[in-house]
Amino acid sequence: MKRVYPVEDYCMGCGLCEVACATEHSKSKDIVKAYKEEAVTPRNFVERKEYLSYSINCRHCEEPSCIEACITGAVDFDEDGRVLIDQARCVACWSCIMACPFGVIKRDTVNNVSTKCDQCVERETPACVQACPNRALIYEER
Amino acid sequence: MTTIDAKGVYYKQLNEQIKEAVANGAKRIKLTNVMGQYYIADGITGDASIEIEGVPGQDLAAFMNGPTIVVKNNAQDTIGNTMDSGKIVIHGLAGDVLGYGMRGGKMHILSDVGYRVGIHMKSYKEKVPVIIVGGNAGDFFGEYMAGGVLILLGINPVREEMPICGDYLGTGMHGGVMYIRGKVDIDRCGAEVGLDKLDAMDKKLLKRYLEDYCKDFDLDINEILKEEFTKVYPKSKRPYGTLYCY
Amino acid sequence: MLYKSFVDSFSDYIIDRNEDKCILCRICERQCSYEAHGFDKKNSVMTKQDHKCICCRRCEAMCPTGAISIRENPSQFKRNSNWTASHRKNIYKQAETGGILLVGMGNPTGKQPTYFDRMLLDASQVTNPSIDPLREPMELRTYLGRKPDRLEFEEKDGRVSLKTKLTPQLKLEYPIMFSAMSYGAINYNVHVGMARASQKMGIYYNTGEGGLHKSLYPYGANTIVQVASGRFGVNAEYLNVAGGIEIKIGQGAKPGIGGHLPGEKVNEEVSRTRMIPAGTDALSPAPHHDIYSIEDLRQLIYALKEATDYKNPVSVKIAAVHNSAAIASGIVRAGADILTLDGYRGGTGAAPLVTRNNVGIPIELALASVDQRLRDEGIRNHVSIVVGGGIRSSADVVKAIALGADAVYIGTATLVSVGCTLCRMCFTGKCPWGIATNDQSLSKRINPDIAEEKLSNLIRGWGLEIKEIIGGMGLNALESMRGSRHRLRGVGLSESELDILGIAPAGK
Amino acid sequence: MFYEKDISGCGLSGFIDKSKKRVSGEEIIKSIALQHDRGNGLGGGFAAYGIYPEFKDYYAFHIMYDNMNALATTEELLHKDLLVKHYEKIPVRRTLKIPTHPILRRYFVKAKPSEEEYELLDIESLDEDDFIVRLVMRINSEVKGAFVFSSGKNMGAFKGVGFPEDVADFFKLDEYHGYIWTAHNRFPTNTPGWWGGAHPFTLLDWSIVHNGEVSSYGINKRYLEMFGYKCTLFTDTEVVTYILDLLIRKHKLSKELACKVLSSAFWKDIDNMDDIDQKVNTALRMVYGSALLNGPFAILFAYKNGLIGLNDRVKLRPLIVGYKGDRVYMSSEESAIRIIEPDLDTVFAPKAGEPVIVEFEAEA
Repeated sequence: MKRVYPVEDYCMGCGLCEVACATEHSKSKDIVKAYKEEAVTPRNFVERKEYLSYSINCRHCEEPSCIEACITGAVDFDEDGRVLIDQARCVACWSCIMACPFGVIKRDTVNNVSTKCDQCVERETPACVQACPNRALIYEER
Repeated sequence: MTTIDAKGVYYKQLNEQIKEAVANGAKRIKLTNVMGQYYIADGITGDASIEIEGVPGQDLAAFMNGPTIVVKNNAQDTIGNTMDSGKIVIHGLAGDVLGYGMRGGKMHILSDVGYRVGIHMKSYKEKVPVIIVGGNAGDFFGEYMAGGVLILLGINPVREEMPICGDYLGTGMHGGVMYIRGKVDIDRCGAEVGLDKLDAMDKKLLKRYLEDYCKDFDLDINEILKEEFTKVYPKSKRPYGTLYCY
Repeated sequence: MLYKSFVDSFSDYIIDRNEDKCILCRICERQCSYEAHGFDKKNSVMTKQDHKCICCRRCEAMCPTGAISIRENPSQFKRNSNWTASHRKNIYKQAETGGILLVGMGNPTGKQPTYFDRMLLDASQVTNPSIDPLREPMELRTYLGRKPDRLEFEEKDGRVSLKTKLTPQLKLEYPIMFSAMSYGAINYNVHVGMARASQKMGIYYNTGEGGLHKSLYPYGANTIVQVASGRFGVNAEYLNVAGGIEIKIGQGAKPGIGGHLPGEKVNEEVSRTRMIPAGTDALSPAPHHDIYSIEDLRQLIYALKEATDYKNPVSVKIAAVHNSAAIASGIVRAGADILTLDGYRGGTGAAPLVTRNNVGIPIELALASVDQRLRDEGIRNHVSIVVGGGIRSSADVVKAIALGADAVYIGTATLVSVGCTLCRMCFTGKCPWGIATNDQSLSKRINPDIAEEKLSNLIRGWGLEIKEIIGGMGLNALESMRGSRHRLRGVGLSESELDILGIAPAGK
Repeated sequence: MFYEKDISGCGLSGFIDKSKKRVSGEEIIKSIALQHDRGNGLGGGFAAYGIYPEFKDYYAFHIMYDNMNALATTEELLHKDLLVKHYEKIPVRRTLKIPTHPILRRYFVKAKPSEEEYELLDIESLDEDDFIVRLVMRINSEVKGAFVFSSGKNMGAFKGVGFPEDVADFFKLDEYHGYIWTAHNRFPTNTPGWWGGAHPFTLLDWSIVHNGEVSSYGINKRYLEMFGYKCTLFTDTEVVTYILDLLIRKHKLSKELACKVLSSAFWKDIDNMDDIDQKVNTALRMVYGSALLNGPFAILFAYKNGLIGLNDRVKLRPLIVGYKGDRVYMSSEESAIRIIEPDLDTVFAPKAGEPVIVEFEAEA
């Protein structure tokens, strides 16, 4: 399965991946509106410490703790092996957030549900990968 | 011992013969009747030792990496140019611009050296080039020095009346250290250097370098150490840091 | 003036941020290595300090909503054509510091003519046909190195073979090389990009005087290693791993002076490669201290040949100065295989402004006079001429070749292709585009994979254009263009300039 | 004075008799006349070899003069430097087709360098041929109104403004007999006809007739100037002549290798050659790249021992070769051969850059 991998050596910590993610998952798909009117939450985030930085998001694990932890069955694999959250079934118990060893599941405070990377199911290349100006995110099978 | 007679041989052929001997595994090579041939032992890597009878020409041991060279007589200019490692021992005096850009190895000279010796010597980690001059040195000794050790003894000068070192000592020096036997006149030094007494560590180092030197020339180290040395050091790693504005 | 120097009180640029578009993502703030952008957490607004802006336009490029534009400060000193604003500001700076004005890159003033722009190329019509480079063979291969005046052959077993023993040559598939920019002045990632692109395109890049990082030894066959007065990173291995060696005497941007790589740029890796301790200034003296005369140059040329068993051609690089022609003749006779001329408009990481703007001559004139002088002396074959310092496009390449160059070096164009916007602050080590910096967080901005692609594309693109141009003149091999001044015409040049360039005025 | 250059299109023809049987000029006239439409009446010329058996050891100078002044100056030079065995007007036939013509003379000479010149030649290791070449260069570049048509032994160039058949008639070429003949019909496009500008171009016994235009003229010229050649005529044919002189006479390259310089192999082909050929061809391009003739050309190159036909490396101009017994014909068009020899043994068109070299069977 293809996953998004960060390349620490060339991540310059700009955060364009976050902007791209937030916009992609907004209703308007417009950057300014998404940020100013929708209060979106990016599903990936850039870790920065001194000169180190990299963008992380859901690893779409083969044996995900989040699926095991979810009390309503809202978190599950899709047919391609992606781990997705069905937000309609999410009851905001935050079990998945606590279970995730990578800390990549976030609270969507506006809608009060868990949210995380869905690999932009409808796109050929996830938005974050396409947005990275320095090829520091790679979407590939390993 | 492989002996190569250099009489009437042009440097190109002579050096080819030397390189061939080294390639064939010769560990001790003797060059006889050397008369000013350039580039002897340039770029040679390994642990061969080369003994030279006669006066070798310019750029002796340039880019050399490992071998030991013993010159039985005087030598000319630009010895040990950008030399990497190895050892050069000269039983006489030598000319200008010795050890330019030298980055490792040792050069021991029994008597005087000319102008601009030890220019831009540099050291990196375990590689510390050392030049020890038994006689006097000309101007610009250690100019632009970026690392390594220069030791000037003044004990075997050809002309007793000349000062031990010339003018502009250590101009632009920004690394390494010099030990000079006796007093140094700060007015003859570059603006970038400071003078000091040797501390315990300096003395230890100096003794170690001199022991090796004395062995090469059969000299008495105690005699040499009788006189106080002056330490010449760079005041800054960045002598020209405030030179610019933008 | 509050907390600012006098000169900083007059901002050169103004950062315009459109608040309607700003989404407070703070990318501009993170990308600005000069801290011109900031964020006021309490009030949740972006802030800016115009006087810190160097107009690199990194923030503008990175802003996802296009909210930022950088513009020149319209506020002007009282107009004075003689005492320009820059004259006044330079004096303010020097009055405050007592230092030498330092600048990066080539001269931006444009006060001297760019002769390339005043020369036009020929094309074939009817009597000799132009050649379609897309369908027909079109050859750019170039060999750099000393050539004999004539060849001798021998016949053995009914076959003719070459008897003359040729000296080593550099084989180029395009007449373009990446010029000397040292590791240290620019960072490792850019060097990796140049090394890989050179190998891929069959050309060479020049290490500059900062040594060669060990990890780049595998690209040695496409590398020209430089030996400059500082002798940084020079040893037998370095010399032997390379395809060619260049003795740097001078540089077009700063003829006659040495170089100082500031200690800030000397990090661990740079220090290892240059073989000097980290944090020290890397000082290159103005002269090579083993070259005070032409015979000394000969001595160094042959020392390098001896150290490499005569298998590498040796180039000597000089800045284009008033009597380049005579100097060039001496260099050729001293045994150089390649002569590199670097012109007045050449770039640099750092040079005193007074030198950059006032010393040297344009490359076109130097090239023309050197090529002619060597021809007059009958020794043009003995050397290849490579020119740099102001090559901006494939047209410049063709014009340089028509004037007599064998190949060109591109430096500024190389950097521009990987993102440089010519903000000319290379010497601060804070290059926002991640090029002229060794800062770990900034140099990451160059991904060598992308750099390699861009550099290769540039060479390929220029190569295609060169083929179009020479094909249009009915030539299918670059050697027929080389020195063919007959295919150049001058526009708006004086008779003496035309005479030096050896070209006719357009229309004649 | 810059690189003004004459531009022209043309037709050419030539043949050699390998047994050195001398043939009347009538045949070559017929052949070139058939290609009348390839020219425009502004230039025609011929080179003939074996026409002066009685003076075969003397350099035959064909010289044209614009005025008596040029003649006097030149003759003074000639008498000073040369032993003039015999000289005369070049015989001409008055014809309406050639209304005006320059003063035409021929001289049969040997070199007679002064003592000073002898010393100079000796210092530079030059021989009699070099002395003659220098003299020709000097006359052409220094004496205003004088121009040397040809200067080889037992050969001569006859050329002028007009159609070639008319020029032939004017020079009475039907009365000459030679074993190599070449002819040229010229179509200059931008210069007024000038007698000196017609083909063939010659130096010593090299003569060239050339169809096409050399696009690399600029660098060819500058390259030759490095070796002391003075290109004064602004024509590409002149540079071809000098390049061949340089390569074959001075640098001692074989005719085959010289042709490989003029019309070099492509790098992609060189890359696929075996080691020996790769070295040869790479070196030729590296060292003699400035002598590559780039652009369209077909040339016939005659010299004392033979005739060579060659065209450019992508074959932009036509060239046909026909064999019949001892005769080898080369021409722009097959018909121009057929008109004088309808019954050829073989006919073929050489490939791009493939030289056809025909030399006399037994060297005398």
